[in-house]
Amino acid sequence: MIYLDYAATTPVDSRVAATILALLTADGDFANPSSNHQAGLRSRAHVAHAAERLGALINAHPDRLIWTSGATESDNLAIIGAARARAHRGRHLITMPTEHKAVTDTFAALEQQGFEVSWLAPDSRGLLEIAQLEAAIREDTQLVSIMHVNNETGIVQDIAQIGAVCRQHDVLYHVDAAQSLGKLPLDVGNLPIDLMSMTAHKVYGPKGVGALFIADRPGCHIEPLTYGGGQQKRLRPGTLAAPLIAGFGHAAEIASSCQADDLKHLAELRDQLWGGIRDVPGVTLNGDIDGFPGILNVSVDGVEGESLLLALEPLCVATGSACNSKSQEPSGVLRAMGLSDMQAQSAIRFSLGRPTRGEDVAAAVELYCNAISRLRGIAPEPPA
Amino acid sequence: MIYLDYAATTPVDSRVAATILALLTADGDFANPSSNHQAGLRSRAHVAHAAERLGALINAHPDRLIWTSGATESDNLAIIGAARARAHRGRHLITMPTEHKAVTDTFAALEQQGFEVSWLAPDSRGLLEIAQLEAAIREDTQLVSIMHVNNETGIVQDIAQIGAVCRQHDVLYHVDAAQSLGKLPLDVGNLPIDLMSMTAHKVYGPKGVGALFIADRPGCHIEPLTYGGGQQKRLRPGTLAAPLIAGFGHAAEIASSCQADDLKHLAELRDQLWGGIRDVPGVTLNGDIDGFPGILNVSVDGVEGESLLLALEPLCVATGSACNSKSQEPSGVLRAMGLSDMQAQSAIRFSLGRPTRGEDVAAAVELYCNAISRLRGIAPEPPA
Amino acid sequence: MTSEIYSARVRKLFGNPAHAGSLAGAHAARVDDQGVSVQFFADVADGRILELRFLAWGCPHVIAAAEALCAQYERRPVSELKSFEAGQLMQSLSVPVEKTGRILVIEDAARSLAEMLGKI
Amino acid sequence: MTSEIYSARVRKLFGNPAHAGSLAGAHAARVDDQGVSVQFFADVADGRILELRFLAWGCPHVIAAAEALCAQYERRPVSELKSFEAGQLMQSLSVPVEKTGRILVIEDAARSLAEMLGKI
Ligand SMILES: Cc1ncc(COP(=O)(O)O)c(C=O)c1O
Ligand SMILES: Cc1ncc(COP(=O)(O)O)c(C=O)c1O
Repeated sequence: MIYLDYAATTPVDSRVAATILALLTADGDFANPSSNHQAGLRSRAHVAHAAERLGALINAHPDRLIWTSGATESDNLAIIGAARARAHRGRHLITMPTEHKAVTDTFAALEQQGFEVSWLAPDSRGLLEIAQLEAAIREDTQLVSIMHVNNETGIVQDIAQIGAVCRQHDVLYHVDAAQSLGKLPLDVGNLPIDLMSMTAHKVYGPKGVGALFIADRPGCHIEPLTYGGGQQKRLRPGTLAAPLIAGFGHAAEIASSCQADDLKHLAELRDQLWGGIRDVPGVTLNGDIDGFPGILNVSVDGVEGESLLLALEPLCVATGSACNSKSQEPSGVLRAMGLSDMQAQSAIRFSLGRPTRGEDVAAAVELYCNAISRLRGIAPEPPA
Repeated sequence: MIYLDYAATTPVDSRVAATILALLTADGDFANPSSNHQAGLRSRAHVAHAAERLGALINAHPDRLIWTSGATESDNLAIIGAARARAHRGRHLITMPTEHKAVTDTFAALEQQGFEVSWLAPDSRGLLEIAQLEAAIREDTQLVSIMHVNNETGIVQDIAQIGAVCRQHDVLYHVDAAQSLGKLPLDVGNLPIDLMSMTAHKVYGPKGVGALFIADRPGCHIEPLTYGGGQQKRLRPGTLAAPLIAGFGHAAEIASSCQADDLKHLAELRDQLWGGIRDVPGVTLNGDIDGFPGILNVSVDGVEGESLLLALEPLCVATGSACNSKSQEPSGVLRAMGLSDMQAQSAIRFSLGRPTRGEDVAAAVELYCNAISRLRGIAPEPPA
Repeated sequence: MTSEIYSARVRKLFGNPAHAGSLAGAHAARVDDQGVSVQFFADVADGRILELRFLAWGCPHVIAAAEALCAQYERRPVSELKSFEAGQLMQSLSVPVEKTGRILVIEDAARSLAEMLGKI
Repeated sequence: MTSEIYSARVRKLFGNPAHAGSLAGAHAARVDDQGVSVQFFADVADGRILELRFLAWGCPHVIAAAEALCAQYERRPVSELKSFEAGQLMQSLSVPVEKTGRILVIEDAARSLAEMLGKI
C-alpha cells in the first residue's frame, strides 16, 4: 500500500500517540478535567498545556481556543454561531462554492433559515478575486467565510487581503484552516481573522478533536449550537476529551518545530510527482503549481475516474474530497473552477505528507502512467 | 489517591486502549473511513464492527446508531433535532429538573426558541410518578426526555413504563442513558424508546465519542444540528473518529460480557460503603438505596461541602455533578428533590467502578468519618 | 455501512479483462448512454459466437460486467445472447442498485449486437 | 482554565489549622453572613493579644484565612488587629474574587473583636 492521501487524514505521530495513551488508562491521568479533585486538576493541567501549545502555533492566547470534535463542528459553530449572534444587525453572508462541504452545506442550511448568501465564483485556478469580494459586501453583510488552503486543489487564498477587506467593512471573517494548520505560517495575532477552524487529524494528531479560534474583538461573538454542563464558556459543552486535546497540543508543537522542513520536503516531492506525470498526454493540473505543495490535483482526458482509482491500487489517493467521495458526483469544487463534468470526474488528488518518501512518489508515477495506458487501451474511441 | 468518581469518568480499559492505539499510527489502520481506497475500507470495517458491538449491547440494529462526540452532543441532537423535526405538529415538550445539564440546559434553550416545556417535579427520592406524566401530556406534546440512571444519585427511572405512556400518546421518548449503558440491562429492541443517548467514557471507553440510537419507527425523525460531508445519513457529519469508535465498540463488548459480575461487585461495595458511614450522626442518603449501586450520594449536617471535599483528599469524589462542579451552586438535582441548600451543599457523591476494591471503600469510609469530625471540631455552634 | 465497494469477482474481472479489445473486421455494436460507452465485437460462424470482445469507458462495474458477458457468451449460440438480461449479471457481480442504468447500457449493446448477428 | 483551585498556602493552613478551637472564658466575637460563620476568641493582657483562636464554618479559603489571621496577630498589640484589612489576606492566599464577600465576613469578625478588646 502506498498512501498518498494525507489531505484526507494523517496517521498520528508516534510521539503524539504516546501522549494520548498516557492519559487513557487507570495508571495515567484519566480523570474528568471538570472534576474538582486532585485527579481532575491533573487532567485540567493537560488541557491547559495543550491550549498553550496550539495557541503558540498560531500566535493566539490559549483562552481564545474552543475545543470541538473536528473542523466540521468548528465550521458549523463559527458560521451558524456568528450568523445567529449577528442576525439582528443583518442577514447577508458571503462564501464560495469551492469551500469544504462543512462550510457550503452549512451556508446552504442558513439559506433555508432566512439568511441570504452570496456565492462568489473563483477564477480558473480556484482563487477569489478581491474586487469581487469588495463588490459583494453590503450594508447588511455580517460574515465572510473563505478558507486558507483548499482541500482538493491545494490553492492558497490570500487570507490577509480578504481579512483586511472584511475589517474595513466591519464584517466578521471566518477561515477554515483545516488543511493549512501546522503546514503554512498562520499568525492570528497579526492576521485580520476573527474565527478560524482547525482539526487535529490533518496534522498528525488524533481524529475526533478540533478547535475554533475566536478573536478577542468587539462584535466577535458566536452563539452556541449545543447546551450543557457549562464547559468552555458555555460555547461548547461536554466532557473535554483530555487525551485527544493533549494529543492535538502535542501535534501542534511538533508542527511548530518542523513546519519549514516539512514544506521543503513536500515541495521536492510535489515537483518529482508533477515532473513524472505532466508529460502524459491529456494530463492537466487543477489549481496552481504555486499552491500548497502537499496537494496535487490532476485530471486526464479519456479516462473514467472511478476505474482509474481502482486501477491505481495499491496506491491510496482520492477522487474529489475525501469527505464526500462516497457520492459519485464530480467534485463541486472543480466544476466551480470551470472544469467539465468529464474532466472533474477523472481528477485524482495526490496528497503528500511528512512520512512520504521519494520511492513512494516514484511508485505513484509508475502506477498512474500504467493505469492510464491500460484504461485507454480498453476504451472505445470517444463518442463523436 | 483513591478514585471513587467513576460517574464523572472511567479510565479506559487497557484492552480498549490497545484497540484505539492500533488505529492511530502509520503502522495501523489510520485512514479516513470515508475514503474509497483500500486503507479507507479497512477503517470503515472497524467502524462497522464497532456499530455491531454497540448494537449488540443494547439490542439495536447497527444502522440505527449515530456516532457523536459524547452524551452531551447526543442529548442536544436528540432533543433539539426531534423538537425541530416535529415542530409543525406541536411545540410542547416534557422533562424533569433532575436531568443532566445537557438535557435541562437544552430544554431551557428551546424555551427561548418558542417551545413550551413542562418540568415535572420528582418525589423526594428523585423519581417520576407516572400519573404526573400522564397528566402533563397534551395534544401538542411531541417529546418526553427522562433519563435512565441519575448521574448524581443513581436512582433508576422506570423507563419501560414511561415509554409505554409515551407510545400510547404518540409522543417520542428520549432516554439519556449515559450512566446506565453497559451497567444495567438496556434492550431497545423491546423497550419503548425512540432516542437514546450514550457515551463511551462512562463505561471504560475513551472520552470524545458517544452515540445516539434512533428507533426505526414512523415519526421518529430528527433534524441535524450540523452540516457537512454527508457522513452518517447527513445527521451528524464530520470525519468519523474510527479509533475512538472502535474503542467504544470494544468497551461495549466488554460491558456485555461482565455486566452481571460488575453489578454484583458494585452492590457489595456500595453496601460496605453505606454500612461504614450510615451511622455517622447527621448523615442521610440522597436518592434510594435500591438505585444503581455504582452511585451513593450522602449529605451530612453541619459540614460545609467544599471544605469536606478538600478534607477528604486523597479521596477523589464529587460534590454535585462532575460536569458542573466548577460552579459553587448547590446541586439543582438535590434541590429539586426537596433538600435545603445546606443539605445539598454538603452532598458527596461516591461512585464506584469495576476497578474499585474493598480496601478503597474502607479507606474512603475512614477518610469521610475523619473529615467530618475534624470539620465539626473547628466549626462554631450552628447559628440560632 | 458496508466496507467493500467491489466484490472479489468484480476486482478479478476488472483487473484482468481477458476479453478487452477489438476484433478487426468483426461485427460491432456500440451504445453511449448514462455517461458510459460500451462497444462489443463478435466473430460468428454457423450461428455461434466464436470470439467476443469489448471496449468500455465506465466505472469498474461496467468494465467487469462487459468482461463477464464476453466470457459467458463466447463459443455459445447467438440465440442465447439475444435473451441476455442484465439482472442476473448485476446480482452475480453485486452491482449497487444506483448503477443499474449503467448495466442496462451493457444490456442494450449486447442485444443490439445479438439482433445484428441474428440477421446475418 | 487554571488548574489549581487552592494555593499551596491555603492547602497548608487548611490542612493544619493550629489556631482552630475556642478559648474558655476569653473574649469572643462572631459573625454569620454570606453562608459563612466565623468566631474569634482572644486572651489579652496589657493591650497585647496573648492567644488568638477561631472556629469557622465555610469553604477552605475561609478556614485558611481565619487561621492565617490568628497566626499573624497572636502576640501583637490589639491596635494592630484594629487596622486589619481583608485585601492583603486575599492576595496572599490567592482567594478568587467571587469569594470576596466571605473574606469580608472574617474582616468583620476581626474588627468587632478588636473593638471589643480596645474597650477593656
Ligand atoms: C478544508 C476542510 N474543512 C473541513 C474539514 C472537516 O474536518 P473534520 O474531518 O475534522 O471534520 C476538512 C477535512 O475533512 C477539510 O479539508
Ligand atoms: C446523565 C448524563 N448525561 C450526559 C452526560 C454528558 O456526557 P458527555 O460527558 O459524554 O458529554 C453525563 C456525564 O457527564 C451524564 O452523566
